[in-house]
Amino acid sequence: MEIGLNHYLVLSTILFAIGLVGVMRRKNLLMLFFATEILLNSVNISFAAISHYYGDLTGQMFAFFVIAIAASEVAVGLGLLIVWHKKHNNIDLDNMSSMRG
Amino acid sequence: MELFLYTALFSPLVGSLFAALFGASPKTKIAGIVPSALLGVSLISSTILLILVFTTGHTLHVEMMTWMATGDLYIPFGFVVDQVSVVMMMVVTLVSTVVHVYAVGYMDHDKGFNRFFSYLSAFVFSMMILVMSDNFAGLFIGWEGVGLCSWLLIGFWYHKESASWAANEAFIMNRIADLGMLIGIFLVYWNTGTLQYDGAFAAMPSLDTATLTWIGIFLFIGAMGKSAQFPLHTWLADAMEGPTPVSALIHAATMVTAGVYLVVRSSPLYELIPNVGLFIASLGAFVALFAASMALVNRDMKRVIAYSTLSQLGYMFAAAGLGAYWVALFHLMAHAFFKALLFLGAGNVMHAMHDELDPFKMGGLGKVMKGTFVMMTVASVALAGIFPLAGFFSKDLILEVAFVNHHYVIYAVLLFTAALTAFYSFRLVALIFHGEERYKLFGIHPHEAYKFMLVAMSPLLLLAVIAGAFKAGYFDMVTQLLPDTEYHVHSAATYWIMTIGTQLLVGFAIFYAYKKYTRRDIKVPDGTSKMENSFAYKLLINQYYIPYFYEEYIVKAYRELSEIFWTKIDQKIVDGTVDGIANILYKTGNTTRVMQSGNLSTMLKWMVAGTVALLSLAVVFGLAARYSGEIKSILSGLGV
Amino acid sequence: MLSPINVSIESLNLMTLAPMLIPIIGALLIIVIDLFKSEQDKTLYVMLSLLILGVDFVALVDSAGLFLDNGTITGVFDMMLIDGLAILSQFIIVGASMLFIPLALTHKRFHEFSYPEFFALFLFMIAGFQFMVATDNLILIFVGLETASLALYTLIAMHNRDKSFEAAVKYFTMGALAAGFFSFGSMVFYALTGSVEINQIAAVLEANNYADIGFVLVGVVFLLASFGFKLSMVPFHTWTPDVYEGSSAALAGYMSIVPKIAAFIVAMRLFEFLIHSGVVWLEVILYMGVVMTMTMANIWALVQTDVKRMLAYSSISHAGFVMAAILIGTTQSNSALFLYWILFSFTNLGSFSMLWISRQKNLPAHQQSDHSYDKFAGMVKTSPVAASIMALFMLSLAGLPPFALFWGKLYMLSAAVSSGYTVLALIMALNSAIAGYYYLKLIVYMFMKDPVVENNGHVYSANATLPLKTIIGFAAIGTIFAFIAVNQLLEFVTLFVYNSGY
Amino acid sequence: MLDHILSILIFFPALAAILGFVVNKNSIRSYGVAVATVEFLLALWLWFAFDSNVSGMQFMEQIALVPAFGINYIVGVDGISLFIIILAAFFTMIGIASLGEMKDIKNLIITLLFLQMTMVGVFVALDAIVFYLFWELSLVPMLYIIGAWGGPLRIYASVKFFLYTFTGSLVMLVGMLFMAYFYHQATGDWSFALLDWYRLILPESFQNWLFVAFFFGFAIKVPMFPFHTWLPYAHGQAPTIGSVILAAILLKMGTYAFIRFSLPLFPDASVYFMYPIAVLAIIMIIYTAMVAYAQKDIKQVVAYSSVSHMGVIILGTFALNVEGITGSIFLMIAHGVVSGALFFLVGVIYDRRHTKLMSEFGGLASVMPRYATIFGIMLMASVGLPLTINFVGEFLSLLGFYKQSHILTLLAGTAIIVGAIYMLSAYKKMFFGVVTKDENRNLPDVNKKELFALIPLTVITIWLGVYPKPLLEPINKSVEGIVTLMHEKSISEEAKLRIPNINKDMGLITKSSGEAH
Amino acid sequence: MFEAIAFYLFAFLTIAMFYVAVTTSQALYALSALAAGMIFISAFFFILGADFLGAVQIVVYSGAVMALYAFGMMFFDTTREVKEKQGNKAIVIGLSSLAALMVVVIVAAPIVGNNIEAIYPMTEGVGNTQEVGMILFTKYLVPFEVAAVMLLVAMIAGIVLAGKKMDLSLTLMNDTDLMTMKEEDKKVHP
Repeated sequence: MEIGLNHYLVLSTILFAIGLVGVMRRKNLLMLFFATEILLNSVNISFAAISHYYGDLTGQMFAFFVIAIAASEVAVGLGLLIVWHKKHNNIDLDNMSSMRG
Repeated sequence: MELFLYTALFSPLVGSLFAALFGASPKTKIAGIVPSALLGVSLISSTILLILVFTTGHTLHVEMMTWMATGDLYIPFGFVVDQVSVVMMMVVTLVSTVVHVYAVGYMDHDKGFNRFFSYLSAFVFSMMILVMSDNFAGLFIGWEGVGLCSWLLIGFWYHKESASWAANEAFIMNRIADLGMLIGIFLVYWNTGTLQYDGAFAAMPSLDTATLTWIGIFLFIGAMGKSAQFPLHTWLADAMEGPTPVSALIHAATMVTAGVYLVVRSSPLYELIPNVGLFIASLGAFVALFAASMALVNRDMKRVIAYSTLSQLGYMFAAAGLGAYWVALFHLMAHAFFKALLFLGAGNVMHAMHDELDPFKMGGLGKVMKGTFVMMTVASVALAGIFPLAGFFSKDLILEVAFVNHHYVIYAVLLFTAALTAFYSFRLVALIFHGEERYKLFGIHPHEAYKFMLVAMSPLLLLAVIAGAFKAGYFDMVTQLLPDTEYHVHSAATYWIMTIGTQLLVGFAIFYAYKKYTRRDIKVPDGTSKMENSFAYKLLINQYYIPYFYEEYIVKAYRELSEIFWTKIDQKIVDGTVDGIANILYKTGNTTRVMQSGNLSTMLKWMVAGTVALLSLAVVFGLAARYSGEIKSILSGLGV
Repeated sequence: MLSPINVSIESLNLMTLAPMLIPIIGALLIIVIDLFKSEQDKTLYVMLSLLILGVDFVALVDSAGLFLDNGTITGVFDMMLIDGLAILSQFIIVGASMLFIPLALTHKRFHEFSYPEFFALFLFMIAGFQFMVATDNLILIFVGLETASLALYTLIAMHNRDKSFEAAVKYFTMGALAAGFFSFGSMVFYALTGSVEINQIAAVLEANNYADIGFVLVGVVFLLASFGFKLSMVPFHTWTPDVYEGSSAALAGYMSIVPKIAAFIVAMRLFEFLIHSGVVWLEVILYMGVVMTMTMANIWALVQTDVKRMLAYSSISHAGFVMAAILIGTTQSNSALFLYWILFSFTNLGSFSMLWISRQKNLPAHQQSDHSYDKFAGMVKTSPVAASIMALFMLSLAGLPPFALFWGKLYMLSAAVSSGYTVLALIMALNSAIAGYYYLKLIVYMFMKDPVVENNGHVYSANATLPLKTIIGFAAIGTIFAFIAVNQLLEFVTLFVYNSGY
Repeated sequence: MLDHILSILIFFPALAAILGFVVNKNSIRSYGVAVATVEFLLALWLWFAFDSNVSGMQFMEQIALVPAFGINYIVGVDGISLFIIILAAFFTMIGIASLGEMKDIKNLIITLLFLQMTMVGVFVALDAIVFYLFWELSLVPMLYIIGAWGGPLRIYASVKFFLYTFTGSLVMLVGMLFMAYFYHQATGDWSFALLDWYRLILPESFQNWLFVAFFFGFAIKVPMFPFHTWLPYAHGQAPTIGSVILAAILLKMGTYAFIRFSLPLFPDASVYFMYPIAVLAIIMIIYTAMVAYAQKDIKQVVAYSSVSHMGVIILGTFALNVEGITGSIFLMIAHGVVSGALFFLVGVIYDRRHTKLMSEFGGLASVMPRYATIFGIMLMASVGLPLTINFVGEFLSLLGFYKQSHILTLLAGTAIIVGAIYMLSAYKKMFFGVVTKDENRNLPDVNKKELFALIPLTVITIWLGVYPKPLLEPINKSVEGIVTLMHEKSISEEAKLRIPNINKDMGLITKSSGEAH
Repeated sequence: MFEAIAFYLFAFLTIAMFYVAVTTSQALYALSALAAGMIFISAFFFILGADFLGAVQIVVYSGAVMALYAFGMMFFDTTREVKEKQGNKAIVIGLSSLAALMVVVIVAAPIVGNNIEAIYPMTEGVGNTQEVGMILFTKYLVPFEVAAVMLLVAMIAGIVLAGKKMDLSLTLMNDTDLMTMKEEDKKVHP
């Protein structure tokens, strides 16, 4: 049973879907950010796999930059959470709906 | 000669404007005298023109200026003085001069004295335009102008609800007819290419009969309105709300005869379509009888005379319809004199009786108002057609016309109507001037009118008596323009039998009326007598329920329909749709804005949902693309 | 063994990097200044930023000259792609930034402007956007986009009040999800074509004759979702009103212009070749998206009670309107996009600046939000000139001739009509009519209602300073006399778009 | 100066309005009157210099605006537009002069001057976009006038007025762009110039669609049934001056545009849609007249009467022959004068009593005889009495349309009946009868300022009713040009038949080189 | 065969870990699961021969990112159980599985156009890190530098947001407070 590109793509998709579940059901912002990390990571698997099967390095490059981006997002995201937490002492997004309509 | 033409035409206008200057100021005699004098000038000019036309046979045709010119349409302000119009001019100026002078006295105590003369002279001006115009559009100007003045004068005492109502009724009803006239004019223009009488009539023989018939019908519809023919007759009786001189001038002598004038003027057209002529004649005969029947029982002096006017208009139409245009015009002229006289006399009575109109409340007035009594009696005799007064020559001629043309039904109807005419005329005279002095019961002290009013009426009296004498000269003159058919009963015996028979019939009717209404036991009817409860009486006193029908089924329906149009259709449906669209948009916004709950989780869900929606569309499309061959075969298998 | 790669400096075309490097250097300069001497007044940084952007602008003019002479320039291992779209959009980005940065010179003191980091981040953000538009490599697009976005989130939060934090967090979180979508979409295209460069993707797909259409569509869906987020297309728009409301009016105005033009350029590069290759699905989806975005945003804007929020929805609607250009995909429509956006930036600059100068620090009791309609009731009585100018901007936004936006609308509608999108043109026209209502609502409040609370009009210029007024005057003149410049603009834009092959 | 007279006519009031901001509040009225008078004199000068023997455009000016897209500032005047321009200048003048005491009068006068710019602009524009520009721009001052000085529902009314018209004209804009696109297809150049478009012969199906697109814009402006419901609100709520200008000039934009755009551009479509439009016009005439009869507010009566009269104008326009079109143009002017005067008159009584409900009046004829007289004259003009200005237009319009359809003209002719019904009953309610309300007993009659507006209108009403030639002649000349153009351009058999061949070489038509494919 | 076993094993493990990460209510569990998942992903990278990527993954995620999150968790005091109000679960699950299903349906099919030529082919016998380095500093030099800028931005952002600068809001202070604050500042820093 040869593991082909499609296997990786399917895996990647499943992980992506799990990430989506997390994004949608999490109310705790910190844990919501976990889910966004899952999204990005799941795509990385595919990039690496495609790169491998095509014998092309571009995919790895992409994955590399995705990792960099994910790291930066964490920094900014945490910064925002800290500011919010300082003022409100919680990081639940349900408390965050002063603007609506 | 043009000078006389313009003088005749414009001096009433000058008079009107002169009086209008004093419109808002308190009553000044001069506002009455100057217009009257100017009308005198107009009368003199007309007379000069008449003499000119009569003696030389020349006609006068001037074009003052262009009115409208566009495309192929060219309408000037053109005036023509020919044998027909000069007769009308004479009638108009003469009667109006008399009425003006009379009104100086009659309106003496009225606040709106100045205004009155302004309107009255304006009317004469419009009437002069109507009769003198050389084209249909000019005729229409006068046509509408007299309508306007009639509106102003009927509603002269505008504080009276009934007067302003009657004014509006008259105007609107005339407008209905005017639409017909307008359509007739359009037809004339598009078929003959011109609205000038001479050009249009010259082109008509080459048109097909159907077109001509339509033209004839539409023009006659116009005439029906102005001359108050059935079914547009109701306004005339109501128009009696106006001051009596107005009734005399407008609603007896001149304006209402405009319809007859139109038919006479359009004789070249109606010559070509005898079927329409027959219809006109039949309608005329019907109206003659119809109106006379309503006059029999009416208890309003002025209305009785109005119905009699209506009846006489029927006679004129009967004559015109049968092709006897000169006869119609002759009766028009004669009728103008004696009917105006009758009305003015009635005005005197009204004054004497402090605006009381019910003849049953009068009686015996002959003793205190000798002059008026004489004049009204003469006028009634003339109306009844007793030899040798004017009515005999004109009205009996119409009977002859009907007889000679073998329209025996029309003849019979007209003959019967003649009897009725005599009866109701003398019913009136008897009730007013003879018998018990019932007015005393109401504490009224009647008095004779001003002398000069009686003097002013005297020309009419004279003409009512002698107008028949002009017949020969008149005939010679107008037949240069109108068909000169002579109407003689072939055998002399028949002629004498007819004439004398008619005279006897009329005489009997007069006698019967006198006998019935000079009795001592005449009471003011109180609705209890047997006659008053009979069906026929009720039918007649209610004018065959026609006004009731109009009010109930047309006026009310129109009002209610208008209300429905406004509140239901315009506001609810038309505007409601517009506002509805706006409201739907706004409500959609209000209901869907909950999508923007402000909750981050919801927002994320929306984003994912959007993506999934796009994905599902993509999958459907992708699958369809991939399996397009299979799908096609399945679909074809299903017979799609 | 890997052989060393020999490249000549000339072949790298390092000049292509100049416009992006200038703001980066400027940002570093600001940080360095702060390092050595802190507590400087904001005017220093504003002017410095303005100067740097000015230099950047000149560099762009230079690139434009090169482009006109030589056609599309690629550089640095074909990573940079300087074509007409890149130049035009950079003109808009830098130009709009120059117009917006003086808005920091407010009368009142606001948190963000007291820190030089704000200006540094601002310049970094501009560089990020510039990278994003000046390449067709998805990696660089992604990195540039994230650089700009991360800076932008921070700029929003730096306003330092609850609503701005909330706005930043919302924007950030959704942005993170969109980033996930972007990478997934890119991955799909990479899987299909083995390339992450748009022109090569196009070439390979063309060669395959779109054999894996389903696969392509999955990629399109994810990229569409990601750019739909940036361009705030319904239903990815939900962040827009909240973020605009949470940020300062100045920044909100900025956000309605600059990030969107960057996203438009990428969308144009990405989607137009697909549409031209006959991917009907995309056409249908874009059609629906355009119509939904215009209509729904308009409908929601109708029911707003806050002017800034209304303007947020209105800019969603405008973005939808302009999105039609990508759907139509002709030279005329792409030119119309630029023309529209240039004119739109003037008008929106003006309207948001008007809100900005009326910004109070503390809300009076009768006022629900910073810029509620009630605040502007009866404005004409106390500040007629300001009211007239505000009305002018509203009329321009509504597309009333001869004000700026009318010409953009005109040309855009014409583009739609000329390409057979008649129904779309009608829908666009009718949407303009719906939009008329909420713009009018503000005019009605200003001109026809009585003030809720009697005031002396100070509230409408509470935050005004001379530079702000100058900017507004500039915007107003630009809005009124746009018709003089339209011809030159149109010719200029068409030249660049046409020469880029779009 | 004559070379640029049209631009001066357009921009002089606008410039004056801007300078007006500087003028002191107490002197603004004199300033406004002075400016409007100068404008009116300029308009008269234009008339004086106008050559009635030329059917085409005169005093043309052209400035490139967006040449890359074929948009140019082109203005010109012919017999069709000349008198509406004069009328606009005239009404602005007497409108400002007769203004009563109002709040914020400075703003009002400045707004009126801006409005004047847009009004003149619409009627002289010969480029579709410039036309559209002024067309849309005219909404703004009117919006402000209604919204700021109007009655209790003023905001609803003004917004409705604005949005309704705006919506329609956007559809029209799409049509214009289509037209330009066709021109582009045919010739390779972009052009929005009307005279260029005149040379284009379009296939019938395109004509029909474009006609419909333009129709939306124009019909809402006219306003035609069923798009008329903004009008009663706008009139009902607007201040007197607003109603006057709206009725006298702004509504004419729609009918003018029909003649300027729809007929010559789409002759076949005009023939194709003649019957449906005529039916709409007849509904307008009868239905709105009946609605007018049901009104309780005198201003609403006049407002609905406007719609009714506009129906006759539309009918005349779609007579497609010289008589009808000339009549409809004349009726535009006539209706402008008469309905303008009627709105003035309603304003007079409103100023005194602050109510417009007819039930509040009654017997005014004895209290205010001069007022009643002028009202009476205008009433008679409104019902189309001969020798008043309205009759000439109505007569010619109906006469013209009679050529096309007998039955429909007969139905439309009921205008003269239904018009009389609502007008007379309104007059009766207000002026006849006895004075029942105490407030009415001592109402002052019209004052000098009001007479300044009313006397000239009365004079015009009668003068042009008796002697319409000075207007009819130039109008006729230009209309002949248009009808000739239409006849030559039309392609369908029916259109050739319906549109008469005047067969006069107008020297206007140069057979087009670019026919649309 | 080895590859298959490894793939399925790690696939199962990653899915399980990430599942735990998004479903558990214990923040600590979630964090640990996430970290574990990240490490398992790096295993794929190694399987696929992307050694450099694998190393970066472990360093950046399991090292930097996790440390940052752990710090954050402590700061937010979310070590205890996190209570989350759950809305409609069906929507969440439904949307996600639908999305997964759709993509899988298409992705599972083989890619038709398999004639793809590598643009930057891997060189036999050269270490992955070297290859990556080669490309990173030629073709991807610009993105690399931009990424550096991005990290700088993130750093500045983190410092600004989390630091003391945001403690006092100048936006919310009224003018008098601002004046007094200035005075005090002058006193502190004369």
